Amino acid sequence: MVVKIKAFGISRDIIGNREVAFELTGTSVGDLRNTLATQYPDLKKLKSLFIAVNQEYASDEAPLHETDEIALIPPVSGG
Amino acid sequence: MVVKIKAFGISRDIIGNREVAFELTGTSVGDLRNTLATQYPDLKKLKSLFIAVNQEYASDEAPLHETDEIALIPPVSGG
Amino acid sequence: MIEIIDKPIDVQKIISAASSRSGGAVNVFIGTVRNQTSSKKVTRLEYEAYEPMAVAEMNKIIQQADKQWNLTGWAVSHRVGTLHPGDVAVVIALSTAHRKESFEACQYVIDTLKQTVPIWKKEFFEDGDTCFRASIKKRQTSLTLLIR
Amino acid sequence: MIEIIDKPIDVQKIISAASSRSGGAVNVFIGTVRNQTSSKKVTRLEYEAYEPMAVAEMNKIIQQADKQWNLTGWAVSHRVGTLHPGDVAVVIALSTAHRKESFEACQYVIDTLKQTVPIWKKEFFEDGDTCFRASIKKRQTSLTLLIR
Repeated sequence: MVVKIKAFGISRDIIGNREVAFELTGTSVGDLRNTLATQYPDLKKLKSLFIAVNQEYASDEAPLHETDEIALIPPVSGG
Repeated sequence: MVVKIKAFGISRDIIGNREVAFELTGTSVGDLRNTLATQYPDLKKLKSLFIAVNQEYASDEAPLHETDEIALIPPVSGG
Repeated sequence: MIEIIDKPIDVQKIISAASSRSGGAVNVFIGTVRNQTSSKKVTRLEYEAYEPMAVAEMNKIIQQADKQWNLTGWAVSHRVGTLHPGDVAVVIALSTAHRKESFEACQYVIDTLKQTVPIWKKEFFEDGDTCFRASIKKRQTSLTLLIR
Repeated sequence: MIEIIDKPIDVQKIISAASSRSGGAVNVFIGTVRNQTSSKKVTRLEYEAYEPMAVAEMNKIIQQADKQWNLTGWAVSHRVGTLHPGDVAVVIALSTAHRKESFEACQYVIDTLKQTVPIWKKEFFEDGDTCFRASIKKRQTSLTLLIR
């Protein structure tokens, strides 16, 4: 399926875009994480990379759907 | 000697005056404390009563002079 | 700056006075008059200070906090006179390089101020009672009513 | 109120929004931009937020603080966009009945905000370097320079 991903902070700089569409093999957040790591190896250099689904932090087991709002959350640094 | 005493908070209400002159038998803060307790027994009902000399908290051993600025400091409640 | 004033405290002025370009964190404590004390309704308070000594004691507290937490800025303002529920009685603003220190220092300053700075509040209740807060030993509360 | 804004934060407005007649204590944390990070001079910062999620996460933090410390009022404002040294990046104001709770709750909120709320700051240094704060594993700092 095709998913759209928002990228923030340093993950946006690594991916080179604020938003990318992505052909995903698999159906879970973990599958997405693996595909991303292959395509953008620099993501593995991050201290952490959370994936939010519909504006909530999601675990690797969480399922993904084409209509989900998906976002990459590298280490936050607000405040 | 004659000392002048400023009274604040509830100690002013007990003494009935913002400032009193006082014939003191003795020469120390402790002597003053005893004389006050005899003259104004309600002072003994206070949780604490510090005596400040020249705007510093003074111990009972501290000596007193006629020119000192003496103040009664009942339990404070600022803030 | 340290001030005792008989007009409303300008909170923003106190915060600005404490802010600093080398500090990244400002902690501010604002003490306001509550409309209730132990289930009795407060109508107003009267704060009085032994002013020169109160300023000197606040200064000592700030010096101590600076020694311990390395303040990059600070300001304290305490109001005296008649206050009503909702009014601001005290503002403490401190800045430090990092946030943890700003919290610790500010809590130290307000805790110590309440113990050592010669300022007193007299509470006036809806039912006509008055009392100097926490002045009387337990079992001696009758004095509260004696002294109006 | 919880807000993410791209203009200077009105600190007094945030404090007023958090104040309450039933609370006697307001604690305010103000995070400002420091002019220095680990000995390198900062010229400006850029903050970005994943806005709807950031607001939702701040809301969760406030709900948790309210459960734990019984807030009588609260307001949080985080700025985004370009900031310079001395500018206010975040203001958290919480009121509680007593002062100890106001300190604990405010410290909890800023500590948790820094861990969970999707906001990022990119630092711009005098020497031309940039970096996303704390994003990279140790021994991978070269990425900092790779990504400008």
